[in-house]
Amino acid sequence: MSEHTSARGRGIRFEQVTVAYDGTAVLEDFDLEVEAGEVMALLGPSGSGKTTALRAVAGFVRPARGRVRIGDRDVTDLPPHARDVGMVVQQYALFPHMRVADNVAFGLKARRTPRGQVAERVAEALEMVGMGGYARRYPRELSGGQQQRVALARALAVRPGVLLLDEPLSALDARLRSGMLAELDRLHRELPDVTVLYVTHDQVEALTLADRVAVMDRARLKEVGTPWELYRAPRGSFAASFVGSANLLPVTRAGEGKVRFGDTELRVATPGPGATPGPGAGEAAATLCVRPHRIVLGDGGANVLRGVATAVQWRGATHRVAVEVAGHEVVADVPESASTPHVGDRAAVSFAAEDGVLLDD
Amino acid sequence: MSEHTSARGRGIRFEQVTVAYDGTAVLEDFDLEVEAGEVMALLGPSGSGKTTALRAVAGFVRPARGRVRIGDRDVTDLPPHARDVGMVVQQYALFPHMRVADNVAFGLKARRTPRGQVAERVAEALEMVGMGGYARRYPRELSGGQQQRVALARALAVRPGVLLLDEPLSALDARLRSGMLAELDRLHRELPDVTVLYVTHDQVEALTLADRVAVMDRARLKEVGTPWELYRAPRGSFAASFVGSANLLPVTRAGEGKVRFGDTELRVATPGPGATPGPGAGEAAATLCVRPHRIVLGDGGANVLRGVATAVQWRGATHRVAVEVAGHEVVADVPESASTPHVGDRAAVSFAAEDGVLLDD
Amino acid sequence: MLVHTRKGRWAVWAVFAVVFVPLFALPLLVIATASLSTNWSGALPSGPTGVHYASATRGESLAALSVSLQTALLASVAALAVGTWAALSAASLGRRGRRLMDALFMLPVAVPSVVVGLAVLVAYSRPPVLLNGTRWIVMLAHTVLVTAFAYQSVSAALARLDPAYAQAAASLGARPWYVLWRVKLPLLLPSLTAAAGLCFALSMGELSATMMLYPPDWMPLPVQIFAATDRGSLFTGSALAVVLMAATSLVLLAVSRIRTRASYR
Amino acid sequence: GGTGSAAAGDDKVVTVYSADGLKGERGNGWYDEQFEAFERETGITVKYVEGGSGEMVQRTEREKNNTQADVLVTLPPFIQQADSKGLLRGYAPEGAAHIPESERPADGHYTPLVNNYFGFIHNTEKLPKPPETWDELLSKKYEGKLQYSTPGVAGDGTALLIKAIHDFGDRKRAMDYLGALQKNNVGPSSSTSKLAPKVDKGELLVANGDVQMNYAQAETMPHLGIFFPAAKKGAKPTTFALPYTAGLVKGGPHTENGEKLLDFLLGERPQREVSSVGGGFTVRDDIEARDDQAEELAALMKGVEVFRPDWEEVAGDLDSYLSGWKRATGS
Amino acid sequence: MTETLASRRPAGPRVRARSAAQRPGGSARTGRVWLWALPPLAVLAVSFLHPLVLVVRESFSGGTAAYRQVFGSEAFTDALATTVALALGATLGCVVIGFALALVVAFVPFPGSRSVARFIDVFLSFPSFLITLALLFLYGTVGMANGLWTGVTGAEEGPFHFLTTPWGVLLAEVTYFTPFVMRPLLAAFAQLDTAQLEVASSLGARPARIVRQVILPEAYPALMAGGALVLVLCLNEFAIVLFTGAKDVVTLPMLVYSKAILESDYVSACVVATVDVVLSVGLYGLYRSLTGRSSRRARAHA
Ligand SMILES: Nc1ncnc2c1ncn2[C@@H]1O[C@H](COP(=O)(O)OP(=O)(O)OP(=O)(O)O)[C@@H](O)[C@H]1O
Ligand SMILES: Nc1ncnc2c1ncn2[C@@H]1O[C@H](COP(=O)(O)OP(=O)(O)OP(=O)(O)O)[C@@H](O)[C@H]1O
Ligand SMILES: [Mg+2]
Ligand SMILES: [Mg+2]
Repeated sequence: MSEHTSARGRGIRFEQVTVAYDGTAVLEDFDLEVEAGEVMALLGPSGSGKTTALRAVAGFVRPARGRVRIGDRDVTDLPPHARDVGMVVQQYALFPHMRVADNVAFGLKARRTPRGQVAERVAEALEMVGMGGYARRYPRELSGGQQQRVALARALAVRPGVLLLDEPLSALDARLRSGMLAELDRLHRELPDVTVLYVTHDQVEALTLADRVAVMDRARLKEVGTPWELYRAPRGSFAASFVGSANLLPVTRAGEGKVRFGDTELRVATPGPGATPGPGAGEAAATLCVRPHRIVLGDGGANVLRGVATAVQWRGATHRVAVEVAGHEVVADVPESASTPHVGDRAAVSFAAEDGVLLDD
Repeated sequence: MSEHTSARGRGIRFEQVTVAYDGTAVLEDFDLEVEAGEVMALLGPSGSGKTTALRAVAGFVRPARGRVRIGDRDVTDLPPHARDVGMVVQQYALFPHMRVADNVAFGLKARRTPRGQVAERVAEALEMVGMGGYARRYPRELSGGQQQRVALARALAVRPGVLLLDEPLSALDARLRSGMLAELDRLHRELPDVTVLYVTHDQVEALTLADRVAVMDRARLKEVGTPWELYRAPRGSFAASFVGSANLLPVTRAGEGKVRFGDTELRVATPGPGATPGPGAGEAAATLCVRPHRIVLGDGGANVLRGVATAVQWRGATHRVAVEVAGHEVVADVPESASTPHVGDRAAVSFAAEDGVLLDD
Repeated sequence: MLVHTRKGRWAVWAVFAVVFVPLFALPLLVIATASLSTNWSGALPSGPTGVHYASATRGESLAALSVSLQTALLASVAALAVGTWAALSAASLGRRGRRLMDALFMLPVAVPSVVVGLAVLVAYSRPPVLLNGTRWIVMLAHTVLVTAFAYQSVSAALARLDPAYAQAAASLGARPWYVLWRVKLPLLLPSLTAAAGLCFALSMGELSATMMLYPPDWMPLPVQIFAATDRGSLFTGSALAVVLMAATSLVLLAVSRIRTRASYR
Repeated sequence: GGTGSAAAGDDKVVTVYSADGLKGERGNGWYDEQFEAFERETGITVKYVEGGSGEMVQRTEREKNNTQADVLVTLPPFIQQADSKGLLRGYAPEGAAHIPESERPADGHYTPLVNNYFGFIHNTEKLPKPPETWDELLSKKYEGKLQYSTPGVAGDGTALLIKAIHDFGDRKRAMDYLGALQKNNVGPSSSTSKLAPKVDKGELLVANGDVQMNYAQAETMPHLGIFFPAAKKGAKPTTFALPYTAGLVKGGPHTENGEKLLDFLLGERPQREVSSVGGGFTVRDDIEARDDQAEELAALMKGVEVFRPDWEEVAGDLDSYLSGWKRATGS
Repeated sequence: MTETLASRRPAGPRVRARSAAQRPGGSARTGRVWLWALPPLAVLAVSFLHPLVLVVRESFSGGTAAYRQVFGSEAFTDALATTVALALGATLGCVVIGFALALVVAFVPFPGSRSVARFIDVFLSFPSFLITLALLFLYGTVGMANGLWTGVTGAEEGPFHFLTTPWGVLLAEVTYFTPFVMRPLLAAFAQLDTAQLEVASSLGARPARIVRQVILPEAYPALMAGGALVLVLCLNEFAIVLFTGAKDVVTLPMLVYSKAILESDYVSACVVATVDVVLSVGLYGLYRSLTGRSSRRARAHA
């Protein structure tokens, strides 16, 4: 892996991009900067506009307003083939009449890669996604996951400066997926200049692979930050609940470092990055975010909530215990080995002061 | 939800089913019984034949050998429409010329559901997948996840006796997915006679929804059991590593309840359900399976392994710590809150005797 | 969506015009102009006039037009039905069976239409089936002549049809005919309408076989156009041709209005 | 004609198969007028089919097992051909007595209806003076500017052969001449009528035609002139009659009505209108038309020798004529 | 316009898995399938095959003498060669031009491009002899084109003299038959998965490559079917040839016509017709097997 000169250091910038279908905006005033060489994960509910954002970068859809830049070029009016992006689309869109190898070679040939190199790079890309043995198959002769891997190989083979991945691993099993994640990671280390915009609905994928995560909701960007920031100190309840699971408790502020949840007074260490303790802050309503795995059974923590266990679900490595407290369900993920209450039992859960994050909304 | 008489109590039985494409078997001597009203999850690597198994039940592919039964009928030679199955295929296959509502109504109309009921059942099914507002759209006007939900609604609307779901939630984000899982679960409680064969690559899906899990590998059935069995007491290393993550340590047996890993002697409580302590068992090679989340940092457990930390990865709720012990990487998932060693530090990990499972192979 | 730059698009359109205008637009324009001229002796026509249209919309011509429309309508519907049926059943045959069907349904266009006309006339001028002298023989011949086109279009489209749709439908409990009616045919609709239009237009313009067959009370318009031009009344013939084409385009327009959502574009 | 509506009462109809030319495309031709008058007079509707002169014979023959036509009208030699195939039956219409006997066959199987003559046309603008003899047509100035309809394909092409053979005296000389003419000839033309517009436009200088048709065409084609080349310098220009000839079809469904129609068409009034309405010449020798058209037509034919080919022989020898012509011209 | 077109998303996944096993060779099943093919076959047999058989029988009514005579004649062999050459040329022209025009209409649409496509369809209803006539007015020696030329340059004669050569026939046939290619092509284009075009383009493929490697293979069956039709139609086109009137353009159907109608030699006409049918079917078969091979390469198993 040596040459990929065209790719050097080109970030992506959305400037007030609005995309509309039949008058309804499915991407609205979208502002986002992905820095050169960065891996940005795009998270958001189904239909929130993630694919649309990618399509705007690839040039498949023209924004009604706003500009898209790649590096220092304004590409808004550029045709897709001049943008030097590689994309894996959600439905793969493999060329049905070409064998796997030809599918992967397509982009290379389109870019006039010397003939000698094509075969080698095709083999390399297929090997990377574990599809080396399927080069002579037609797409319709592959399973869903195999097709997806070919689509990924096809985009990787051209080593574009910008890689747009729309749920590229959604059809793969956990093991293969983590293998592929490792491959992508390795690739990114080898080609640190490649900028990656990555749509996923898998938390672990987003958290482990991405440098930063952008959370979208209903055509708009909600929050951007490093995985750590979003996970530990989200600003809004949407991002909080979308990145990882979260208990969002409606509380009222009760003075510096204190909130009230039902009858219980809770201590919180961080007032939340953007919390504005304005004049009426003393009694203002707020939301407290506590991650389920930060909640332990029993009353050992700083903040103790008491209620009735309403559900216990075994999830492999953990049990998820739901406890109803003051009319709200508080969920705790406890290690599988911990002993869990029975449904209907009275139960206490607790969490440390620094694990409660006060949100803006 | 009242009538679904045709559906009463019909299980699925694969009897030595072999399916071959161009001479290579992609499903081989497949023997599996899904009981009436049971939810069976099909797990397996990409290309292992899961979709093919479903297609054999639906009647899209004819086995070269073997029989498929639904209830007490041999359906091997029956056309798809006579089988009373509902299927969500991996690629959705929504009818592009029909609006969402018509797509969902298709099966109902095909089965001559009284006109009055159709609209109601369509609305109900769409509501269930959260697509109530999209009834008048065409499939191409939907996002990937929305399309998938319509496909699911289409299959659910007919309330077939047998439901075949091929990765029905793969395009959905975690939150929506767990909502849909809950819906599926509720549906199954309401229609307890529906037999479900469910392909997924999501562990949590498999473990929480399924009554039993079948693990496939390379066209063959590897292991069947309840999620708990497969998770806690897998027989083979394939199933062990496929259902949940697993440390598979090569060990030699060192007498009753003891094995040797490198220089260390480890205690194991269960000899593994099928372990045959035969004559040479005293020195035989075996594999020990330990789940990462059952391993704790430090030397507090019964079995202590010492080595050097090689990687620490933050995964949201947990840290994954890899420690190299006797040339093997041992992975531990420790709570996020635990303090983790630095890479390169010496580290000890330990696990309880009952958390080590000796495998057959 | 293929050419993204404005300049490129204009270039493509220019090339399109260069091919399109002399090859298609001008000939039609000439006919249209001729239909409005009194004579055309030099490079350009002279004497704009509407008298040719007056005679072209006379009772007899209108009757001929209506004959043509009825014939074409019936022939294209029949051809579409037979051709589609044949193509559908051919698709479920093996490779060799399909080849055979292809060849058989191709035959009518492989026979010079003069011969088709004569052969049909010979075959149906003798008992037990006496069709000569009736309008049915014209419709029969037209159907024979255009069925091949319906068959071809539909079977080409079938080859591209994704089997996943039919499978999904079947798994929802739809019987084969229901799948056919609600899934396959709608998905084929773009091709079906294309085929119907093709058949209709062809039948509207058919002359060689019709000449041999048409009964006195069933004279299609092309025969009349031929009769007019054959005696040198080029301009009246042109006017009749314009009427013929106008009627055809109207029908084609209507057919193309059969919107189908099966097309992605 | 083509009506598109259901046929009138079954026994009050007569079906005519005819070579094209006598029906006006604006409903003002000779047939149009006469058929209307006939229906007024007898209450019998005429159902009419037209086509090429050979085609109509072919069609009548193909329908032999379920004959539709009552009257067949076509040109020689096709009417003779039809007769020799046994498609016609004898009938002497009322007016037939006034037709010169030489124009009628002994068995009375057919009768001429409307007379017409073979002729040539030239572009009066670019070639104000038509060539007088056949030989002039060999001149270089006609290269690519001359065309005649193909013998064997178009009836008029065959007629040209007949005139050439007559003028040159024997077949060989005629064929040699046509062989020499080939270098000026543009090529075959299936239909004579297509040649007139070409001549009018100046695309061609000279082509063949027939008097009745060209006369009618001259209305819209101002540069059209009719002429008859002579055998050699000084000789009289020649032509011959190509009459529309009618016969009763054997086994026709309404033969009686057919007889009535023939009687009517050979009647005095219709025959008088042949020139004024049809642009042709009456076949009856007892009628002299006096309208403008008739005078103009008569002026055209003035000084032209009209010969009479032996149609029986032509019909029999047509094949050898054609192969001779093909050999001579390399077509 | 382009935006909205580009933005439509394909709804259809393209699962093309189809197994050999899906069409089991069980004889009962095959029988049933043939049963379904029966009605259209019966219609064809009654309406067409039966008359055709009569023609073939007629051609043998005098034994093979008529055949020997026809094959012996130079006119026939010349006509044969001309027919084949013209048909091949016109087919090539129609396929190339039809494909190019359809591409523009479907993928580089301009306001009114749909109506242009429909406009071309109108040629189907054109009695084909009128095209020859129109071309005469346009490109005849004193037609518009030459008239303009001489008017502008003052030259004696214009440059266009091809009308009475085979090229004139070719031009007329291309004009007349191109819609036969365009119609099925436009239908096929309409169903092309847009996502494939998008992906190809983002992989760096320029329009030419996309056309060649993505669109063409997908539209190939339709294109080839259209081509096959045109080939056979050209082999049997008669009116255009008849009305062009060129020295060296005599084709088999014309021979049939003149034999049957004018020479009243029905037996020879049937012989030529039979030969023509055999030729058409043969060429068609050859064409299909040539194009079929590459189409199978393009879309194996489809
Ligand atoms: N039409 C075909 N021709 C040849 N091989 C095929 C065909 N369809 C599937 N296969 C092969 O059969 C195997 C099993 O395919 P299947 O679709 O059942 O896998 P799967 O378990 O569903 O995988 P995934 O999780 O990737 O969807 C794969 O290796 C695939 O390549
Ligand atoms: N062609 C179209 N016409 C109308 N609406 C459309 C069209 N394509 C997409 N949409 C709508 O735009 C919104 C955003 O779509 P998009 O594909 O970007 O979502 P997404 O975030 O990728 O969702 P998913 O995770 O489900 O793939 C959706 O609500 C969808 O219904
Ligand atoms: Mg999406
Ligand atoms: Mg699958």
